[in-house]
Amino acid sequence: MTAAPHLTPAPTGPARPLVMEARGLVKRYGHVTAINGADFELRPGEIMAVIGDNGAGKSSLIKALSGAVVPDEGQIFLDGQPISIRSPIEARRHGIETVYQDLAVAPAMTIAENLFLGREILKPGPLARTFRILDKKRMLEEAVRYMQDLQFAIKSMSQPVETLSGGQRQGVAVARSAAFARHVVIMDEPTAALGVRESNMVLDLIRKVRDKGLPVILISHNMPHVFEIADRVHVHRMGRRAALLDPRRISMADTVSVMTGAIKPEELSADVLAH
Amino acid sequence: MTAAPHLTPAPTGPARPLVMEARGLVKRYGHVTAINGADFELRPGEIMAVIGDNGAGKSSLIKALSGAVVPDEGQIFLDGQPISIRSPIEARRHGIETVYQDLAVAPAMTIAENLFLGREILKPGPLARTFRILDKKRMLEEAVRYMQDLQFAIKSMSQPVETLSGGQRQGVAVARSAAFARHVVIMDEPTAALGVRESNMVLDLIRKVRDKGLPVILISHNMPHVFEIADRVHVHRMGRRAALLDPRRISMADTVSVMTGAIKPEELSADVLAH
Amino acid sequence: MTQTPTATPPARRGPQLPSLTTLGPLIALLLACIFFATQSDRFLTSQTLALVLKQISYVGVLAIGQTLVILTAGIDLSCGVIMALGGMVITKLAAEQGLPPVLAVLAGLAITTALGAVNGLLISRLRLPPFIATLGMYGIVFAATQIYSNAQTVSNLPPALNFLGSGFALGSATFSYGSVLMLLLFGVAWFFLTQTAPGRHVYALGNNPEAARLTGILTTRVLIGVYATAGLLYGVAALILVGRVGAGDPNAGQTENLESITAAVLGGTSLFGGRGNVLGTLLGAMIVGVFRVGLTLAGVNSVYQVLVTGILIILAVATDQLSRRKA
Amino acid sequence: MTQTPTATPPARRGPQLPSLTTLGPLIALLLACIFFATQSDRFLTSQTLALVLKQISYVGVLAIGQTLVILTAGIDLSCGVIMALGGMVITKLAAEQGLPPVLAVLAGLAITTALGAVNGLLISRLRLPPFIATLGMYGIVFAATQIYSNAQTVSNLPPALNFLGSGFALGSATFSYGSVLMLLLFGVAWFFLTQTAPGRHVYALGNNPEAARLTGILTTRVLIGVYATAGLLYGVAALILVGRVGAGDPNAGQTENLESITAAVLGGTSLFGGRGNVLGTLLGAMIVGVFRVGLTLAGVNSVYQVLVTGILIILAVATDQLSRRKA
Amino acid sequence: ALAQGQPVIGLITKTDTNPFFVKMKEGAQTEATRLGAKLLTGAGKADGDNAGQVTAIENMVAAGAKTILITPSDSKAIVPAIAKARAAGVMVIALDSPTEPASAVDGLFATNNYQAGVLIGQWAKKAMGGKKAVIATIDLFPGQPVGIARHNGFLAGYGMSGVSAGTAGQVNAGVACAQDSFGDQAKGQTAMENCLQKNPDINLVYTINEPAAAGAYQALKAAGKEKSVLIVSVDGGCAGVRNVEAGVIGATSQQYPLKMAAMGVAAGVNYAKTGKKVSGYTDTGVNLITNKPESGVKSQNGKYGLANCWGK
Ligand SMILES: Nc1ncnc2c1ncn2[C@@H]1O[C@H](COP(=O)(O)OP(=O)(O)OP(=O)(O)O)[C@@H](O)[C@H]1O
Ligand SMILES: Nc1ncnc2c1ncn2[C@@H]1O[C@H](COP(=O)(O)OP(=O)(O)OP(=O)(O)O)[C@@H](O)[C@H]1O
Ligand SMILES: [Mg+2]
Ligand SMILES: [Mg+2]
Repeated sequence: MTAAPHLTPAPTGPARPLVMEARGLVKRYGHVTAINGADFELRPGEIMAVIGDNGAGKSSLIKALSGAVVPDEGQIFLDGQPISIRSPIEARRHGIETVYQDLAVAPAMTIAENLFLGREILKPGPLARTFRILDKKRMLEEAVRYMQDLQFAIKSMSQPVETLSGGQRQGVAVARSAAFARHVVIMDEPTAALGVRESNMVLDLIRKVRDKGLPVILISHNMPHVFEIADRVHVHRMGRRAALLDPRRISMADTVSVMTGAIKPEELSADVLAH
Repeated sequence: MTAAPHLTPAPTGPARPLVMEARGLVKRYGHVTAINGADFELRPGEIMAVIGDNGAGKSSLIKALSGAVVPDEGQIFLDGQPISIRSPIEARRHGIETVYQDLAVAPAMTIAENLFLGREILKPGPLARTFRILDKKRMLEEAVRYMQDLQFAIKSMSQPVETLSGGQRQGVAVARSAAFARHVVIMDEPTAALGVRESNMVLDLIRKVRDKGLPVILISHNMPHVFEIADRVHVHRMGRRAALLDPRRISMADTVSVMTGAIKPEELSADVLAH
Repeated sequence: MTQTPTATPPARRGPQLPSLTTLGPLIALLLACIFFATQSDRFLTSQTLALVLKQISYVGVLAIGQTLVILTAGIDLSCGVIMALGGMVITKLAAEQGLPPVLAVLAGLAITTALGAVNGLLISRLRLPPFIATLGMYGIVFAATQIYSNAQTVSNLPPALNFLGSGFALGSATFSYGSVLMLLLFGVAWFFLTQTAPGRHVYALGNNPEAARLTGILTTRVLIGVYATAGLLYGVAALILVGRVGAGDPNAGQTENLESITAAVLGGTSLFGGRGNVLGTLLGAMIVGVFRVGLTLAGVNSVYQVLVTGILIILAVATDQLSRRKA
Repeated sequence: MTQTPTATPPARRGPQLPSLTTLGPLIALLLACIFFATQSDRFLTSQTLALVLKQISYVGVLAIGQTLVILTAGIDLSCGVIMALGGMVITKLAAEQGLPPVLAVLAGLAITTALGAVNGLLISRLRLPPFIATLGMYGIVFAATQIYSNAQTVSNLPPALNFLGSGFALGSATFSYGSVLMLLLFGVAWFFLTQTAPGRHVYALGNNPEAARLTGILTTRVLIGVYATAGLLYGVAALILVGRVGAGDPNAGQTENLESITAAVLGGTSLFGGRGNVLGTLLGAMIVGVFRVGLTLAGVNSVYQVLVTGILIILAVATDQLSRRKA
Repeated sequence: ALAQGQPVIGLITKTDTNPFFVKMKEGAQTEATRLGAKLLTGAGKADGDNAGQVTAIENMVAAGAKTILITPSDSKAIVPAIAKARAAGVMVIALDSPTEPASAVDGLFATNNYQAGVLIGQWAKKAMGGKKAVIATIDLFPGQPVGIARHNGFLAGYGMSGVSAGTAGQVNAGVACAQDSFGDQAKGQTAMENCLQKNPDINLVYTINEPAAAGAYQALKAAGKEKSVLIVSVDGGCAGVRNVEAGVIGATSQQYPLKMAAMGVAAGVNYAKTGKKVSGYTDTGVNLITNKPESGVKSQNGKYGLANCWGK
């Protein structure tokens, strides 16, 4: 087991309070137990990568954290307070924004509309506020700005999302979450369908979000991305957390071995574990 | 421009006939021109990677090659013969199997049913053939075999596909195409949602298909995968082929530069081009 | 560093395994039966069962066709009037033109099948929304029936045409051959939909038409086949209706489109296609039939029957939904 | 190494940009007008326009509500009978209980809105399929109307209630205030659906309910709001109907559910939700109205009117589809 | 296309489907052809569709009809629309059933549905002799005025107390089982089956029309009770009268749609030629048709019925 030299002090220490924590989450679907007593933690300003085999339960875990699914058991804490997130709206009230793996876009609606779905920009003035009249012009302008930040070459923001390519569609979902988060950003495989350049832009975006002080949960199967950007790595296996690793101290190969079960977490030397 | 040393003779030479060729394909959607005079060629037994930015028109190109979309202009040749593939059924009759980026699965149907959709295993006997009675038992067994080959840990093949994780769903689509191809296999980002282990299994699968003598068209954003497996690399840019590269002679960084337009194809030295 | 975890009460929401789709309607049917049994001591008898089966026989057969159509994400508003036209063709040819009953029946079935196929063509080739295509067809076939029959009922049928209206005694109840035929057709439809390749293609087409097309299913052919088969079934329903009524009735079938859709949806078939079960449709048709007989036996006044049926339909499906959430 | 490429003929198939959704219905409407103008020289007059607008006024308003509902991937079978009950409440209170017309109208609107909200509750909270919830409601409200009115028409209305039936002359034609109100409501609905946040949420909900939920749209609230607003519109339709007929009619509204759905679907709204346009619904309603007036002016016998209307509906939408494929 | 100068007469029936109205249209067409008039026809979509009839009136006025014949679906609700048509100089004649008030139209050529019910009620009372009647009524559809008039007329004729021509709503007191049939044979059969299951002792069946009667008979036959149960009906269509002859129906009240229509068309042509309108009520009559006459109830036999029946 090779450990990378300890280059910098860990940016987060055990003394700092956790932004988000989950304990003993369980979610069953009929016979399938998608989350099987999972724990999770997230420190302020960190990028926490969640990795694991297909079907390990990563998406289920973050769905529980973002209110998309209500766990059968377990408890979630936000800033140390126990909370129950029983719907996506509640998660949004807490400032949690999520990119879902299946994107959650309305295909017949335009890119601009999808970007601002549920948080439309309204025209100024009391009348416009009362009737919630859209400021379509500003929404279009902002949409152009967001998508240009990610360097997507999309002709028109008033194109329906269903006419976009797979990667462009993912770009829309990513731009949306980054634009509106106030507390935590959760991204479920945000670069899966993206090209090399676009992926790099999204990684940059994630760094920028972190630099604003918001912690990011990043699910990814792309190990180079994970090792490039993550502060800590949560390895998910069979519905629960198998290990919490420090990517600066463990090699990619070992990480994959833990993920696939070739190395048991107990066999790891303590210094590659994150704390 | 660094070129990798020429290790082995190119497995395919210009003398061998092309399995598939396309010339001057055009497909317009309203103002958007998704395919803009694209050429394409595929030699027997080769793995041809197609790479390009998001929205470059890769998926549109392979949709035209697989009959999912009928191009507005241009001509397609199969084994040197001009053909017109006006529907997916015709493509299938020609032995072309495709994994589409958006997977094309029926979510409410089971994994086994999706694997065999359109080519169900029927019970033996003339009566069963006439009424096309399904051999559900055999279909289940075969499904288990296919999915185990890919090392997916899926409990039951009679689970509806909508209950699968994103990666598991992609696994179903990949297994389907590999199992039934007789002439050409086309895969549009088959590993996008897959984990490390599962991706490797799919790459193995692609090699096995190639070793059976079938050529494979692989669209991927994952450069390491492309460089690991491809015989030639078709770089797609703005709706057409920008260059045809030899991955054994060109570096990954240069390839990405060509893809993003940082290097013009004309600027490339002739020896990194594939022929 | 962390608080003591307190367990949240188990909450059951979000997507569930769509298992046991016929369980809900079954529970609703049983509850309805129990309810009516307390309202009338004449309810829990084999006669009631025979009566319900007899009364739903032709709507039941229509509902089989309707279920096939709905599974493809379609809808058929023309089913009832196609049945009516089929009935008129059969009875007029047999009773007025003096054709042998078998030939008259074949002619009737041929016409209803052809009309179904036209629906299928309009929907698959011209890509009309099924609602519009079959609504247009409703008007055309309805008017054609009136014109063809001059709005006159045909009676004095040859005895052969009454066969499906007759039946056999089982205990104290007489089960009609028409209801037996209906049950048989439900069995065949179930077998077709679950055990054969074309049956699964119907589901795939309704579940994800684009995926069905891309996997090489001949979607046009499946659609035309489904609508033509539905047309054939409407012809059989016409035959059952003729046998039951003993006459050719040009005014039949005007409300049966809604009734057959109701049976399918009550039975758990989704109007968005690709999800459902033809046995659920049988249960759905039986629920409506049981309501009708039960409310009459309970002596409920006709306006109040409409009222109570409305309430019961809502309750039945609400039970279904709640039982699913528990499952 | 390669053959000379021969160009394939341009083929236009596969998914297209869903633009100009109202163009198709518009073309169909124009074609119908041209056709009828050749059939009767009385057709192309402002009177005909006034007549068509007057005749579609209440169904048009129902169809606005129906369009809202269909955009959420729902369907409302109870719209017509809710309108009938609203009309009875208004006329009975005003003409028999002697309430001031304004109060009677408010009471009627309150009841129809409440019934709409109940639909919304059943669909969003109990998760009943809209077809079932509103079918049950149909029975309940229909029976309630009969019981409440004792099946008696209310006439001798206070003049204020006839206001929407009266109108103003413009050239040689008299346009009713009811049709002006309808046009106004179409405008408001268009503004709501395209220019306000809640309007876009209606589309999002119908287009991808799960995405709407995940982006934090209060789907339950939107659904209840849509059905309640639809209920309010049914109340307004009742008011227009009362003004037009000059009486409270307990048997009104029994076929208007199909008519309002037809207007929406003819106008290009998808029954699967999330796609459509309320101005298309206006065109759809006008197409039906033009057929009816035009066929009468052309002297077509009533049974043949049904036949021809069926054919024309199919032709209208087929034109629409073909024009889209060309586009 | 309409020829110039030809009198245009509109006929609006309740529906297109009821054979009664289909015959009425035929009668009108024959007379119109004979007198050289142009006949426009229209109908509601279903029984009770008042709005559809209002629309038809407007369209016929727009099409230039100078006389409109209408069988009102709703006797009161149609009145304002008729008033508008009359204000535009159109003569409006009600056929089959009156408007309320009767003065809303220029004239009425009609039969009395309540009276038709009374006749079969009286006859049934006599025909039952001293036997205690257990009555099932196979009705039209909730809230239909014709259905209510015939039903209540039957009960009044049978001697039920508290029922009169002015009674609002359908009276079900003293009825063992009341079911709706929509005037449809299949639904009539279903209704009768359910009534028999509810009360097997039913021995007198009133039906809204003869198709419903045929359906009821079918159900009774299946139960082996066709001999012991008496069916009475209303309409007097040829099929119905033949069923009277065959003993399926005990008695039926015959009405005369052809006559009404022909009289209406003639009046319309006359109005177009002379400008003279009709006025008042012309009863086109009701006759009880039975082959088992009872004393004290005036009736005609099946031969008369067949000679005067409508349909075929
Ligand atoms: N709605 C559901 N019904 C039934 N089973 C489900 C449902 N959702 C998820 N599962 C099951 O739960 C398990 C975990 O799924 P999940 O989507 O969380 O995996 P994942 O780690 O995100 O995988 P991937 O990397 O492929 O996205 C899978 O086996 C899946 O089949
Ligand atoms: N049905 C359609 N209607 C309109 N535009 C379309 C349609 N399909 C594709 N396009 C446009 O064509 C372009 C190419 O799309 P395509 O899906 O081929 O890209 P791609 O190279 O596969 O991208 P990705 O890597 O993101 O999958 C995009 O700009 C897209 O918006
Ligand atoms: Mg996942
Ligand atoms: Mg693509």
